[in-house]
Amino acid sequence: MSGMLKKEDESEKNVTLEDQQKINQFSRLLNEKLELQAFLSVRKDLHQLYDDASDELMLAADNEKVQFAVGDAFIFTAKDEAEETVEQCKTEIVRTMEDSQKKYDNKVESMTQLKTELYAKFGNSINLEEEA
Amino acid sequence: MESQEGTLPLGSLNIEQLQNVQKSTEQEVQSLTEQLTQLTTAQQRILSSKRLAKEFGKQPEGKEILLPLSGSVYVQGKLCDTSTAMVDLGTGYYALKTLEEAEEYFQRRAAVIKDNVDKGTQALVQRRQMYEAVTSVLQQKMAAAQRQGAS
Amino acid sequence: MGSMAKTKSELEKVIAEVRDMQKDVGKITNQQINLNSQLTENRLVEQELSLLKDDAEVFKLIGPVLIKQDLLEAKGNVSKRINFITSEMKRTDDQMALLEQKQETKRKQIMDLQMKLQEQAKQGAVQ
Amino acid sequence: MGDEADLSWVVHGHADEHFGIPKVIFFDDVEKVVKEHEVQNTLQNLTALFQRYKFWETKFMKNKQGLQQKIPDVKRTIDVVKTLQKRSNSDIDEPITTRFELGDQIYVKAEIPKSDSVSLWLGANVMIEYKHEEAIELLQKNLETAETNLEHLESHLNFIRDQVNVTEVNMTRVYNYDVLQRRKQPEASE
Repeated sequence: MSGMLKKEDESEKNVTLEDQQKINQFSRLLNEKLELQAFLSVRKDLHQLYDDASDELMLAADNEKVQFAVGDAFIFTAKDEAEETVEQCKTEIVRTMEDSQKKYDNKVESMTQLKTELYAKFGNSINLEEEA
Repeated sequence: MESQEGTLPLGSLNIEQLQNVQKSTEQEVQSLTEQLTQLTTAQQRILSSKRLAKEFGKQPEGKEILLPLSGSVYVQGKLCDTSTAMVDLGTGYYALKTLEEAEEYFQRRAAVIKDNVDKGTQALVQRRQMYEAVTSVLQQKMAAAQRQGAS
Repeated sequence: MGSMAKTKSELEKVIAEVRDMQKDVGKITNQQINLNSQLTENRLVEQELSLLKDDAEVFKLIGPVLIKQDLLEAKGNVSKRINFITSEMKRTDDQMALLEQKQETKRKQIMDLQMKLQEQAKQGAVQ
Repeated sequence: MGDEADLSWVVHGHADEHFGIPKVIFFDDVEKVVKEHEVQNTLQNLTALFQRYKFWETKFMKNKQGLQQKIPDVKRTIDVVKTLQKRSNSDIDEPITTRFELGDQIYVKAEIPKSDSVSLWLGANVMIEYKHEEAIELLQKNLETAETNLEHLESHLNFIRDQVNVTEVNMTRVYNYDVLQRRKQPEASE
Protein backbone atom coordinates (compact mmCIF):
# COMPACT_ATOMS: atom_id res chain seq x y z
CA MET A 1 0.00 0.00 0.00
CA SER A 2 2.82 2.40 -0.76
CA GLY A 3 2.17 5.88 -1.99
CA MET A 4 -1.58 6.13 -1.89
CA LEU A 5 -1.31 9.85 -2.28
CA LYS A 6 0.19 10.74 -5.65
CA LYS A 7 3.22 12.89 -6.03
CA GLU A 8 3.41 16.01 -8.18
CA ASP A 9 -0.22 16.60 -7.88
CA GLU A 10 -1.57 19.86 -9.24
CA SER A 11 -4.47 20.18 -6.87
CA GLU A 12 -4.01 21.89 -3.58
CA LYS A 13 -6.46 19.80 -1.63
CA ASN A 14 -5.59 20.05 2.00
CA VAL A 15 -5.23 16.73 3.77
CA THR A 16 -6.85 16.89 7.17
CA LEU A 17 -6.25 14.61 10.11
CA GLU A 18 -9.65 13.11 9.42
CA ASP A 19 -8.63 12.26 5.85
CA GLN A 20 -5.44 10.72 7.16
CA GLN A 21 -7.41 8.54 9.53
CA LYS A 22 -9.59 7.39 6.66
CA ILE A 23 -6.50 6.50 4.65
CA ASN A 24 -5.13 4.52 7.61
CA GLN A 25 -8.43 2.79 8.06
CA PHE A 26 -8.58 1.87 4.40
CA SER A 27 -5.10 0.43 4.53
CA ARG A 28 -5.96 -1.70 7.57
CA LEU A 29 -9.11 -2.98 5.94
CA LEU A 30 -7.21 -3.88 2.81
CA ASN A 31 -4.68 -5.89 4.81
CA GLU A 32 -7.41 -7.71 6.69
CA LYS A 33 -9.33 -8.34 3.50
CA LEU A 34 -6.31 -9.93 1.82
CA GLU A 35 -5.73 -12.17 4.83
CA LEU A 36 -9.35 -13.30 4.83
CA GLN A 37 -9.12 -13.93 1.12
CA ALA A 38 -6.12 -16.21 1.58
CA PHE A 39 -7.80 -18.00 4.48
CA LEU A 40 -10.98 -18.55 2.47
CA SER A 41 -9.10 -19.99 -0.46
CA VAL A 42 -7.25 -22.46 1.78
CA ARG A 43 -10.53 -23.47 3.44
CA LYS A 44 -12.19 -23.94 0.08
CA ASP A 45 -9.48 -26.38 -1.01
CA LEU A 46 -9.76 -28.18 2.31
CA HIS A 47 -13.50 -28.51 1.91
CA GLN A 48 -12.98 -29.99 -1.53
CA LEU A 49 -10.60 -32.57 -0.06
CA TYR A 50 -13.13 -33.57 2.59
CA ASP A 51 -15.81 -33.79 -0.09
CA ASP A 52 -13.61 -36.15 -2.07
CA ALA A 53 -13.03 -38.16 1.09
CA SER A 54 -16.81 -38.52 1.61
CA ASP A 55 -17.21 -39.72 -1.96
CA GLU A 56 -14.45 -42.28 -1.63
CA LEU A 57 -15.73 -43.52 1.71
CA MET A 58 -19.14 -44.08 0.15
CA LEU A 59 -17.52 -46.37 -2.41
CA ALA A 60 -15.53 -48.34 0.18
CA ALA A 61 -16.82 -51.70 1.39
CA ASP A 62 -18.92 -51.47 4.55
CA ASN A 63 -16.94 -53.91 6.64
CA GLU A 64 -13.61 -52.35 5.69
CA LYS A 65 -11.64 -50.33 8.17
CA VAL A 66 -9.96 -47.22 6.86
CA GLN A 67 -6.92 -45.47 8.26
CA PHE A 68 -7.82 -42.05 9.53
CA ALA A 69 -5.16 -39.36 9.91
CA VAL A 70 -4.81 -38.30 13.55
CA GLY A 71 -1.86 -36.01 14.18
CA ASP A 72 1.07 -37.54 12.34
CA ALA A 73 -0.30 -41.08 12.66
CA PHE A 74 -3.15 -43.08 11.19
CA ILE A 75 -5.78 -44.80 13.27
CA PHE A 76 -7.78 -47.77 11.99
CA THR A 77 -11.38 -46.63 12.02
CA ALA A 78 -14.69 -48.24 11.07
CA LYS A 79 -16.06 -46.84 7.85
CA ASP A 80 -19.21 -45.31 9.39
CA GLU A 81 -17.20 -43.64 12.15
CA ALA A 82 -14.83 -42.18 9.57
CA GLU A 83 -17.80 -40.92 7.58
CA GLU A 84 -19.23 -39.28 10.66
CA THR A 85 -15.94 -37.55 11.50
CA VAL A 86 -15.54 -36.32 7.93
CA GLU A 87 -19.05 -34.86 7.99
CA GLN A 88 -18.38 -33.14 11.30
CA CYS A 89 -15.19 -31.63 9.95
CA LYS A 90 -17.02 -30.47 6.84
CA THR A 91 -19.67 -28.74 8.93
CA GLU A 92 -16.95 -27.03 10.93
CA ILE A 93 -15.12 -25.94 7.77
CA VAL A 94 -18.33 -24.54 6.29
CA ARG A 95 -19.02 -22.68 9.53
CA THR A 96 -15.59 -21.00 9.58
CA MET A 97 -15.96 -20.20 5.90
CA GLU A 98 -19.32 -18.52 6.38
CA ASP A 99 -17.88 -16.64 9.32
CA SER A 100 -14.92 -15.39 7.32
CA GLN A 101 -17.06 -14.63 4.29
CA LYS A 102 -19.23 -12.36 6.43
CA LYS A 103 -16.19 -10.58 7.79
CA TYR A 104 -14.83 -10.32 4.27
CA ASP A 105 -18.03 -8.79 2.96
CA ASN A 106 -18.01 -6.26 5.80
CA LYS A 107 -14.46 -5.22 4.97
CA VAL A 108 -15.35 -4.78 1.31
CA GLU A 109 -18.36 -2.70 2.23
CA SER A 110 -16.41 -0.39 4.55
CA MET A 111 -13.68 -0.08 1.94
CA THR A 112 -16.16 0.94 -0.73
CA GLN A 113 -17.56 3.57 1.61
CA LEU A 114 -14.11 4.99 2.37
CA LYS A 115 -13.21 4.88 -1.31
CA THR A 116 -16.27 6.93 -2.22
CA GLU A 117 -15.46 9.53 0.41
CA LEU A 118 -11.77 9.80 -0.39
CA TYR A 119 -12.22 9.82 -4.16
CA ALA A 120 -14.90 12.49 -3.79
CA LYS A 121 -12.38 14.75 -2.11
CA PHE A 122 -9.12 13.87 -3.82
CA GLY A 123 -10.23 12.56 -7.20
CA ASN A 124 -7.38 11.26 -9.30
CA SER A 125 -4.72 12.38 -6.89
CA ILE A 126 -5.29 9.45 -4.58
CA ASN A 127 -4.79 5.85 -5.51
CA LEU A 128 -6.80 3.29 -3.58
CA GLU A 129 -6.56 0.49 -6.10
CA GLU A 130 -5.52 -2.81 -4.69
CA GLU A 131 -2.95 -3.86 -7.19
CA ALA A 132 -0.02 -1.77 -8.20
CA MET B 1 21.19 -16.40 -19.62
CA GLU B 2 23.74 -17.16 -22.32
CA SER B 3 23.37 -20.55 -23.91
CA GLN B 4 27.05 -21.46 -24.07
CA GLU B 5 28.00 -20.16 -20.68
CA GLY B 6 31.39 -21.80 -20.63
CA THR B 7 32.53 -20.06 -23.76
CA LEU B 8 31.16 -16.63 -22.98
CA PRO B 9 33.79 -14.21 -24.34
CA LEU B 10 34.29 -12.30 -21.11
CA GLY B 11 37.05 -10.14 -22.57
CA SER B 12 34.67 -8.53 -25.04
CA LEU B 13 32.20 -7.36 -22.41
CA ASN B 14 32.28 -3.89 -20.92
CA ILE B 15 32.37 -3.17 -17.20
CA GLU B 16 28.62 -2.83 -16.81
CA GLN B 17 27.93 -6.07 -18.67
CA LEU B 18 30.56 -7.83 -16.59
CA GLN B 19 28.97 -6.56 -13.40
CA ASN B 20 25.63 -7.93 -14.55
CA VAL B 21 27.14 -11.32 -15.34
CA GLN B 22 28.91 -11.27 -11.98
CA LYS B 23 25.70 -10.51 -10.15
CA SER B 24 23.64 -13.17 -11.91
CA THR B 25 26.39 -15.75 -11.44
CA GLU B 26 26.55 -14.90 -7.76
CA GLN B 27 22.79 -15.41 -7.46
CA GLU B 28 23.08 -18.75 -9.24
CA VAL B 29 25.84 -19.85 -6.89
CA GLN B 30 23.66 -18.86 -3.95
CA SER B 31 20.53 -20.66 -5.09
CA LEU B 32 22.49 -23.77 -6.06
CA THR B 33 24.07 -23.81 -2.61
CA GLU B 34 20.64 -23.56 -1.00
CA GLN B 35 19.30 -26.36 -3.20
CA LEU B 36 22.23 -28.55 -2.27
CA THR B 37 21.67 -27.96 1.44
CA GLN B 38 18.03 -28.94 1.06
CA LEU B 39 18.94 -32.04 -0.91
CA THR B 40 21.50 -33.08 1.66
CA THR B 41 18.95 -32.74 4.45
CA ALA B 42 16.45 -34.82 2.47
CA GLN B 43 19.18 -37.38 1.84
CA GLN B 44 19.96 -37.67 5.55
CA ARG B 45 16.31 -38.14 6.42
CA ILE B 46 15.90 -40.91 3.87
CA LEU B 47 19.02 -42.70 5.01
CA SER B 48 17.80 -42.44 8.57
CA SER B 49 14.47 -44.01 7.53
CA LYS B 50 16.42 -46.80 5.87
CA ARG B 51 18.32 -47.47 9.11
CA LEU B 52 15.06 -47.36 11.07
CA ALA B 53 13.52 -49.96 8.75
CA LYS B 54 16.47 -52.24 9.42
CA GLU B 55 16.46 -51.69 13.19
CA PHE B 56 12.71 -52.13 13.46
CA GLY B 57 12.94 -55.73 12.23
CA LYS B 58 14.99 -56.58 15.31
CA GLN B 59 12.26 -55.48 17.72
CA PRO B 60 10.19 -58.25 19.27
CA GLU B 61 6.49 -58.23 18.58
CA GLY B 62 4.46 -57.16 21.59
CA LYS B 63 7.21 -54.85 22.79
CA GLU B 64 5.88 -51.99 24.90
CA ILE B 65 6.78 -48.54 23.64
CA LEU B 66 5.88 -44.92 24.01
CA LEU B 67 4.75 -44.00 20.52
CA PRO B 68 4.26 -40.56 18.97
CA LEU B 69 0.88 -39.53 17.57
CA SER B 70 2.18 -36.04 16.86
CA GLY B 71 5.29 -34.07 17.67
CA SER B 72 4.09 -33.52 21.22
CA VAL B 73 1.62 -36.33 22.01
CA TYR B 74 2.87 -39.76 23.04
CA VAL B 75 0.94 -42.80 24.22
CA GLN B 76 1.74 -46.21 25.66
CA GLY B 77 1.44 -48.92 23.04
CA LYS B 78 2.58 -52.32 21.87
CA LEU B 79 4.26 -53.18 18.59
CA CYS B 80 2.07 -55.68 16.78
CA ASP B 81 3.78 -56.26 13.45
CA THR B 82 7.53 -55.94 13.22
CA SER B 83 7.91 -57.42 9.77
CA THR B 84 5.89 -54.94 7.72
CA ALA B 85 5.94 -51.20 7.19
CA MET B 86 3.85 -48.76 5.22
CA VAL B 87 5.90 -46.36 3.13
CA ASP B 88 4.89 -43.02 1.67
CA LEU B 89 5.52 -43.20 -2.08
CA GLY B 90 4.62 -39.56 -2.76
CA THR B 91 1.63 -37.82 -4.39
CA GLY B 92 -0.66 -39.35 -1.77
CA TYR B 93 0.18 -42.99 -2.46
CA TYR B 94 1.26 -45.40 0.27
CA ALA B 95 2.21 -49.08 0.03
CA LEU B 96 2.77 -51.95 2.43
CA LYS B 97 6.19 -53.51 2.23
CA THR B 98 8.31 -56.01 4.08
CA LEU B 99 11.07 -54.25 5.99
CA GLU B 100 13.60 -55.50 3.47
CA GLU B 101 11.57 -54.05 0.63
CA ALA B 102 11.23 -50.83 2.60
CA GLU B 103 15.01 -50.65 2.95
CA GLU B 104 15.40 -51.17 -0.78
CA TYR B 105 12.85 -48.47 -1.40
CA PHE B 106 14.76 -45.94 0.70
CA GLN B 107 17.96 -47.03 -1.02
CA ARG B 108 16.39 -46.21 -4.40
CA ARG B 109 15.16 -42.86 -3.12
CA ALA B 110 18.60 -42.06 -1.73
CA ALA B 111 20.16 -42.95 -5.10
CA VAL B 112 17.85 -40.54 -6.92
CA ILE B 113 18.80 -37.77 -4.52
CA LYS B 114 22.48 -38.60 -4.72
CA ASP B 115 22.21 -38.22 -8.48
CA ASN B 116 20.75 -34.76 -8.01
CA VAL B 117 23.38 -33.87 -5.42
CA ASP B 118 26.13 -34.89 -7.84
CA LYS B 119 24.63 -32.89 -10.67
CA GLY B 120 24.11 -29.91 -8.38
CA THR B 121 27.65 -30.08 -7.06
CA GLN B 122 29.03 -30.17 -10.59
CA ALA B 123 26.91 -27.20 -11.59
CA LEU B 124 28.02 -25.34 -8.46
CA VAL B 125 31.72 -25.93 -9.17
CA GLN B 126 31.21 -24.68 -12.70
CA ARG B 127 29.30 -21.59 -11.58
CA ARG B 128 31.93 -20.81 -8.95
CA GLN B 129 34.66 -20.99 -11.58
CA MET B 130 32.61 -18.72 -13.78
CA TYR B 131 32.18 -16.28 -10.91
CA GLU B 132 35.90 -16.21 -10.24
CA ALA B 133 36.67 -15.72 -13.94
CA VAL B 134 34.21 -12.83 -14.23
CA THR B 135 35.48 -11.23 -11.05
CA SER B 136 39.08 -11.36 -12.20
CA VAL B 137 38.31 -9.94 -15.67
CA LEU B 138 36.20 -7.26 -14.05
CA GLN B 139 39.01 -6.26 -11.68
CA GLN B 140 41.47 -6.04 -14.58
CA LYS B 141 39.10 -3.88 -16.60
CA MET B 142 38.40 -1.62 -13.66
CA ALA B 143 42.07 -1.19 -12.90
CA ALA B 144 42.69 -0.38 -16.56
CA ALA B 145 39.88 2.15 -16.57
CA GLN B 146 41.30 3.79 -13.48
CA ARG B 147 44.76 4.06 -15.02
CA GLN B 148 43.22 5.66 -18.09
CA GLY B 149 41.26 8.07 -15.97
CA ALA B 150 44.36 9.00 -13.99
CA SER B 151 46.62 9.67 -16.97
CA MET C 1 6.76 19.33 -30.07
CA GLY C 2 3.28 17.87 -30.57
CA SER C 3 4.48 14.99 -32.72
CA MET C 4 7.30 14.25 -30.30
CA ALA C 5 4.90 14.08 -27.38
CA LYS C 6 2.80 11.68 -29.43
CA THR C 7 5.80 9.43 -30.14
CA LYS C 8 6.77 9.58 -26.49
CA SER C 9 3.37 8.49 -25.25
CA GLU C 10 3.32 5.74 -27.86
CA LEU C 11 6.71 4.58 -26.66
CA GLU C 12 5.58 4.58 -23.04
CA LYS C 13 2.56 2.53 -24.00
CA VAL C 14 4.65 -0.13 -25.74
CA ILE C 15 7.12 -0.24 -22.85
CA ALA C 16 4.22 -0.79 -20.45
CA GLU C 17 2.98 -3.60 -22.69
CA VAL C 18 6.37 -5.28 -22.61
CA ARG C 19 6.43 -4.95 -18.84
CA ASP C 20 3.06 -6.69 -18.60
CA MET C 21 4.34 -9.43 -20.87
CA GLN C 22 7.34 -9.93 -18.63
CA LYS C 23 4.99 -10.41 -15.72
CA ASP C 24 3.20 -13.11 -17.72
CA VAL C 25 6.54 -14.70 -18.56
CA GLY C 26 7.25 -14.85 -14.83
CA LYS C 27 3.89 -16.48 -14.13
CA ILE C 28 4.34 -19.07 -16.85
CA THR C 29 7.87 -19.81 -15.72
CA ASN C 30 6.55 -20.53 -12.22
CA GLN C 31 3.91 -22.82 -13.67
CA GLN C 32 6.59 -24.63 -15.66
CA ILE C 33 8.77 -25.15 -12.60
CA ASN C 34 5.75 -26.41 -10.69
CA LEU C 35 4.68 -28.81 -13.45
CA ASN C 36 8.21 -30.06 -13.80
CA SER C 37 8.51 -31.03 -10.15
CA GLN C 38 5.05 -32.61 -10.28
CA LEU C 39 6.14 -34.67 -13.26
CA THR C 40 9.30 -35.82 -11.51
CA GLU C 41 7.36 -36.83 -8.41
CA ASN C 42 4.68 -38.68 -10.36
CA ARG C 43 7.29 -40.51 -12.43
CA LEU C 44 8.96 -41.72 -9.24
CA VAL C 45 5.60 -42.96 -7.94
CA GLU C 46 4.88 -44.62 -11.28
CA GLN C 47 8.20 -46.42 -11.12
CA GLU C 48 7.60 -47.54 -7.54
CA LEU C 49 4.12 -48.83 -8.36
CA SER C 50 5.56 -50.80 -11.27
CA LEU C 51 7.96 -52.54 -8.86
CA LEU C 52 5.18 -53.76 -6.57
CA LYS C 53 3.85 -57.31 -6.68
CA ASP C 54 0.36 -57.66 -8.15
CA ASP C 55 -1.19 -58.39 -4.75
CA ALA C 56 0.56 -55.54 -2.96
CA GLU C 57 -1.59 -53.36 -0.70
CA VAL C 58 -1.72 -49.79 -1.91
CA PHE C 59 -3.49 -46.84 -0.29
CA LYS C 60 -4.40 -43.39 -1.48
CA LEU C 61 -4.63 -40.46 0.92
CA ILE C 62 -7.79 -38.47 0.28
CA GLY C 63 -8.24 -35.63 2.71
CA PRO C 64 -7.76 -37.24 6.12
CA VAL C 65 -8.50 -40.79 4.99
CA LEU C 66 -6.19 -43.48 3.68
CA ILE C 67 -8.28 -45.70 1.44
CA LYS C 68 -7.21 -48.99 -0.05
CA GLN C 69 -6.82 -48.80 -3.77
CA ASP C 70 -6.44 -51.54 -6.34
CA LEU C 71 -2.88 -51.53 -7.70
CA LEU C 72 -4.07 -51.48 -11.31
CA GLU C 73 -6.35 -48.57 -10.55
CA ALA C 74 -3.53 -46.71 -8.84
CA LYS C 75 -1.26 -47.28 -11.84
CA GLY C 76 -3.99 -46.05 -14.16
CA ASN C 77 -4.57 -42.92 -12.08
CA VAL C 78 -0.89 -42.03 -11.93
CA SER C 79 -0.45 -42.53 -15.64
CA LYS C 80 -3.50 -40.37 -16.31
CA ARG C 81 -2.01 -37.71 -14.04
CA ILE C 82 1.27 -37.88 -15.93
CA ASN C 83 -0.51 -37.47 -19.25
CA PHE C 84 -2.35 -34.47 -17.88
CA ILE C 85 0.86 -32.87 -16.61
CA THR C 86 2.63 -33.52 -19.90
CA SER C 87 -0.14 -31.88 -21.89
CA GLU C 88 -0.16 -28.93 -19.47
CA MET C 89 3.58 -28.61 -20.00
CA LYS C 90 3.11 -28.52 -23.72
CA ARG C 91 0.45 -25.87 -23.32
CA THR C 92 2.69 -23.63 -21.21
CA ASP C 93 5.58 -24.18 -23.65
CA ASP C 94 3.37 -23.01 -26.51
CA GLN C 95 2.18 -20.03 -24.47
CA MET C 96 5.75 -19.12 -23.71
CA ALA C 97 6.85 -19.37 -27.35
CA LEU C 98 3.98 -17.15 -28.42
CA LEU C 99 4.76 -14.64 -25.72
CA GLU C 100 8.41 -14.52 -26.70
CA GLN C 101 7.43 -13.86 -30.30
CA LYS C 102 5.15 -11.03 -29.25
CA GLN C 103 7.86 -9.57 -27.04
CA GLU C 104 10.31 -9.64 -29.92
CA THR C 105 7.88 -7.66 -32.08
CA LYS C 106 7.31 -5.16 -29.29
CA ARG C 107 11.04 -4.72 -28.73
CA LYS C 108 11.50 -3.89 -32.41
CA GLN C 109 8.67 -1.41 -32.06
CA ILE C 110 10.45 0.20 -29.13
CA MET C 111 13.67 0.53 -31.09
CA ASP C 112 11.82 2.05 -34.04
CA LEU C 113 10.03 4.51 -31.80
CA GLN C 114 13.25 5.49 -30.05
CA MET C 115 14.85 6.15 -33.42
CA LYS C 116 11.86 8.16 -34.52
CA LEU C 117 12.09 10.17 -31.34
CA GLN C 118 15.78 10.93 -31.91
CA GLU C 119 15.05 12.09 -35.43
CA GLN C 120 12.20 14.26 -34.26
CA ALA C 121 14.48 15.77 -31.64
CA LYS C 122 17.11 16.52 -34.28
CA GLN C 123 14.55 18.15 -36.54
CA GLY C 124 13.25 20.17 -33.65
CA ALA C 125 16.76 21.39 -32.89
CA VAL C 126 17.38 22.40 -36.52
CA GLN C 127 14.21 24.42 -36.81
CA MET D 1 20.03 2.23 11.29
CA GLY D 2 23.23 4.12 11.76
CA ASP D 3 21.75 7.43 10.68
CA GLU D 4 21.77 10.09 13.30
CA ALA D 5 18.71 11.95 12.08
CA ASP D 6 17.04 14.06 14.73
CA LEU D 7 13.51 12.72 14.73
CA SER D 8 12.32 14.45 17.87
CA TRP D 9 10.17 16.94 15.99
CA VAL D 10 8.52 14.44 13.60
CA VAL D 11 7.34 12.09 16.35
CA HIS D 12 5.33 12.42 19.54
CA GLY D 13 6.77 11.36 22.85
CA HIS D 14 7.14 7.65 23.39
CA ALA D 15 4.04 5.51 23.18
CA ASP D 16 4.69 2.87 25.78
CA GLU D 17 1.87 0.59 24.75
CA HIS D 18 3.74 -0.26 21.54
CA PHE D 19 7.16 -1.25 22.85
CA GLY D 20 8.21 2.39 22.89
CA ILE D 21 7.79 2.77 19.14
CA PRO D 22 7.08 6.47 18.68
CA LYS D 23 4.00 7.86 17.00
CA VAL D 24 4.62 10.05 13.99
CA ILE D 25 3.21 13.58 14.03
CA PHE D 26 0.61 14.27 11.36
CA PHE D 27 1.51 17.59 9.74
CA ASP D 28 -1.54 19.79 10.25
CA ASP D 29 0.18 22.64 8.51
CA VAL D 30 2.79 21.60 5.95
CA GLU D 31 3.76 25.18 5.22
CA LYS D 32 4.64 25.85 8.82
CA VAL D 33 6.74 22.69 9.06
CA VAL D 34 8.63 23.47 5.87
CA LYS D 35 9.29 27.05 6.89
CA GLU D 36 10.69 25.90 10.18
CA HIS D 37 12.71 22.87 9.03
CA GLU D 38 13.28 23.23 5.26
CA VAL D 39 12.14 20.80 2.60
CA GLN D 40 15.24 18.63 2.19
CA ASN D 41 15.79 18.25 5.89
CA THR D 42 12.15 17.35 6.48
CA LEU D 43 12.13 14.77 3.71
CA GLN D 44 15.38 13.26 4.94
CA ASN D 45 14.10 12.89 8.47
CA LEU D 46 10.83 11.41 7.30
CA THR D 47 12.67 8.93 5.09
CA ALA D 48 14.82 7.85 8.02
CA LEU D 49 11.73 7.43 10.16
CA PHE D 50 9.97 5.54 7.37
CA GLN D 51 12.82 3.06 7.20
CA ARG D 52 12.67 2.51 10.94
CA TYR D 53 8.97 1.76 10.78
CA LYS D 54 9.57 -0.64 7.91
CA PHE D 55 12.24 -2.39 9.96
CA TRP D 56 9.81 -2.80 12.86
CA GLU D 57 7.10 -3.97 10.51
CA THR D 58 9.31 -6.73 9.12
CA LYS D 59 10.32 -7.78 12.62
CA PHE D 60 6.74 -8.01 13.87
CA MET D 61 5.62 -9.76 10.70
CA LYS D 62 8.17 -12.50 11.37
CA ASN D 63 6.87 -12.96 14.91
CA LYS D 64 3.35 -13.09 13.57
CA GLN D 65 4.21 -15.76 11.03
CA GLY D 66 5.82 -17.82 13.78
CA LEU D 67 2.65 -17.64 15.88
CA GLN D 68 0.47 -18.33 12.87
CA GLN D 69 2.32 -21.60 12.47
CA LYS D 70 2.17 -22.46 16.14
CA ILE D 71 -1.58 -22.02 16.53
CA PRO D 72 -2.73 -24.70 14.05
CA ASP D 73 -0.11 -26.97 15.56
CA VAL D 74 -1.61 -26.66 19.03
CA LYS D 75 -5.10 -27.12 17.57
CA ARG D 76 -3.97 -30.31 15.87
CA THR D 77 -2.52 -31.57 19.12
CA ILE D 78 -5.81 -30.86 20.90
CA ASP D 79 -7.61 -32.83 18.17
CA VAL D 80 -5.34 -35.81 18.77
CA VAL D 81 -6.06 -35.88 22.50
CA LYS D 82 -9.78 -35.37 21.89
CA THR D 83 -9.81 -38.35 19.52
CA LEU D 84 -8.18 -40.47 22.22
CA GLN D 85 -10.59 -39.18 24.84
CA LYS D 86 -13.61 -39.98 22.71
CA ARG D 87 -12.40 -43.52 22.27
CA SER D 88 -11.62 -43.94 25.95
CA ASN D 89 -15.10 -42.67 26.87
CA SER D 90 -16.77 -45.06 24.44
CA ASP D 91 -17.81 -48.57 25.36
CA ILE D 92 -15.29 -50.08 22.94
CA ASP D 93 -12.71 -51.95 24.98
CA GLU D 94 -10.44 -53.21 22.22
CA PRO D 95 -7.16 -51.40 21.77
CA ILE D 96 -6.78 -48.74 19.07
CA THR D 97 -4.80 -50.02 16.12
CA THR D 98 -2.53 -47.41 14.62
CA ARG D 99 0.19 -46.91 12.09
CA PHE D 100 2.49 -44.33 13.58
CA GLU D 101 5.34 -42.47 11.98
CA LEU D 102 8.53 -44.35 12.75
CA GLY D 103 10.56 -41.96 10.61
CA ASP D 104 10.26 -39.91 7.48
CA GLN D 105 7.92 -41.68 5.03
CA ILE D 106 7.76 -44.88 7.11
CA TYR D 107 4.87 -46.04 9.29
CA VAL D 108 4.57 -49.17 11.44
CA LYS D 109 1.73 -50.84 13.22
CA ALA D 110 1.05 -50.71 16.96
CA GLU D 111 -1.80 -51.20 19.39
CA ILE D 112 -2.78 -48.64 21.97
CA PRO D 113 -4.56 -50.27 24.91
CA LYS D 114 -7.57 -48.45 26.31
CA SER D 115 -6.31 -45.68 28.56
CA ASP D 116 -7.37 -42.34 29.97
CA SER D 117 -3.96 -40.67 29.81
CA VAL D 118 -1.42 -39.29 27.37
CA SER D 119 2.09 -37.97 27.65
CA LEU D 120 2.79 -34.46 26.49
CA TRP D 121 6.20 -33.40 25.28
CA LEU D 122 6.77 -30.05 26.93
CA GLY D 123 10.15 -29.37 25.37
CA ALA D 124 13.56 -29.29 27.02
CA ASN D 125 13.50 -33.06 27.43
CA VAL D 126 10.45 -32.99 29.64
CA MET D 127 7.56 -35.36 29.07
CA ILE D 128 4.67 -35.50 31.49
CA GLU D 129 1.73 -37.85 31.70
CA TYR D 130 -1.71 -36.28 31.99
CA LYS D 131 -5.29 -37.46 32.15
CA HIS D 132 -7.02 -36.63 28.86
CA GLU D 133 -9.05 -33.77 30.28
CA GLU D 134 -6.02 -32.29 32.05
CA ALA D 135 -4.04 -32.45 28.83
CA ILE D 136 -6.83 -30.76 26.89
CA GLU D 137 -7.11 -28.06 29.53
CA LEU D 138 -3.37 -27.40 29.41
CA LEU D 139 -3.29 -27.32 25.62
CA GLN D 140 -6.34 -25.08 25.53
CA LYS D 141 -4.53 -22.65 27.79
CA ASN D 142 -1.51 -22.71 25.50
CA LEU D 143 -3.80 -22.02 22.59
CA GLU D 144 -5.42 -19.09 24.34
CA THR D 145 -2.03 -17.62 25.21
CA ALA D 146 -0.90 -17.95 21.61
CA GLU D 147 -4.10 -16.36 20.36
CA THR D 148 -3.81 -13.45 22.79
CA ASN D 149 -0.20 -12.94 21.74
CA LEU D 150 -1.30 -12.90 18.13
CA GLU D 151 -3.93 -10.28 18.89
CA HIS D 152 -1.33 -8.09 20.59
CA LEU D 153 1.01 -8.50 17.67
CA GLU D 154 -1.77 -7.54 15.26
CA SER D 155 -2.43 -4.41 17.25
CA HIS D 156 1.27 -3.45 17.19
CA LEU D 157 1.41 -4.16 13.48
CA ASN D 158 -1.67 -2.04 12.85
CA PHE D 159 -0.11 0.76 14.84
CA ILE D 160 3.14 0.52 12.88
CA ARG D 161 1.32 0.44 9.56
CA ASP D 162 -0.64 3.56 10.52
CA GLN D 163 2.68 5.27 11.21
CA VAL D 164 3.99 4.12 7.84
CA ASN D 165 0.95 5.59 6.13
CA VAL D 166 1.11 8.90 7.96
CA THR D 167 4.83 9.21 7.29
CA GLU D 168 4.25 8.50 3.62
CA VAL D 169 1.44 10.99 3.33
CA ASN D 170 3.53 13.61 5.17
CA MET D 171 6.36 13.05 2.71
CA THR D 172 4.11 13.37 -0.31
CA ARG D 173 2.52 16.52 1.05
CA VAL D 174 5.88 18.15 1.74
CA TYR D 175 7.10 17.15 -1.70
CA ASN D 176 3.95 18.46 -3.41
CA TYR D 177 4.06 21.68 -1.44
CA ASP D 178 7.61 22.21 -2.61
CA VAL D 179 6.74 21.53 -6.27
CA LEU D 180 3.87 23.96 -6.04
CA GLN D 181 6.02 26.66 -4.48
CA ARG D 182 8.62 26.35 -7.20
CA ARG D 183 5.97 26.55 -9.88
CA LYS D 184 4.56 29.71 -8.34
CA GLN D 185 7.91 31.48 -8.29
CA PRO D 186 10.03 30.01 -11.07
CA GLU D 187 12.50 32.90 -10.89
CA ALA D 188 13.24 32.09 -7.28
CA SER D 189 14.64 28.66 -8.10
CA GLU D 190 18.23 28.61 -9.23
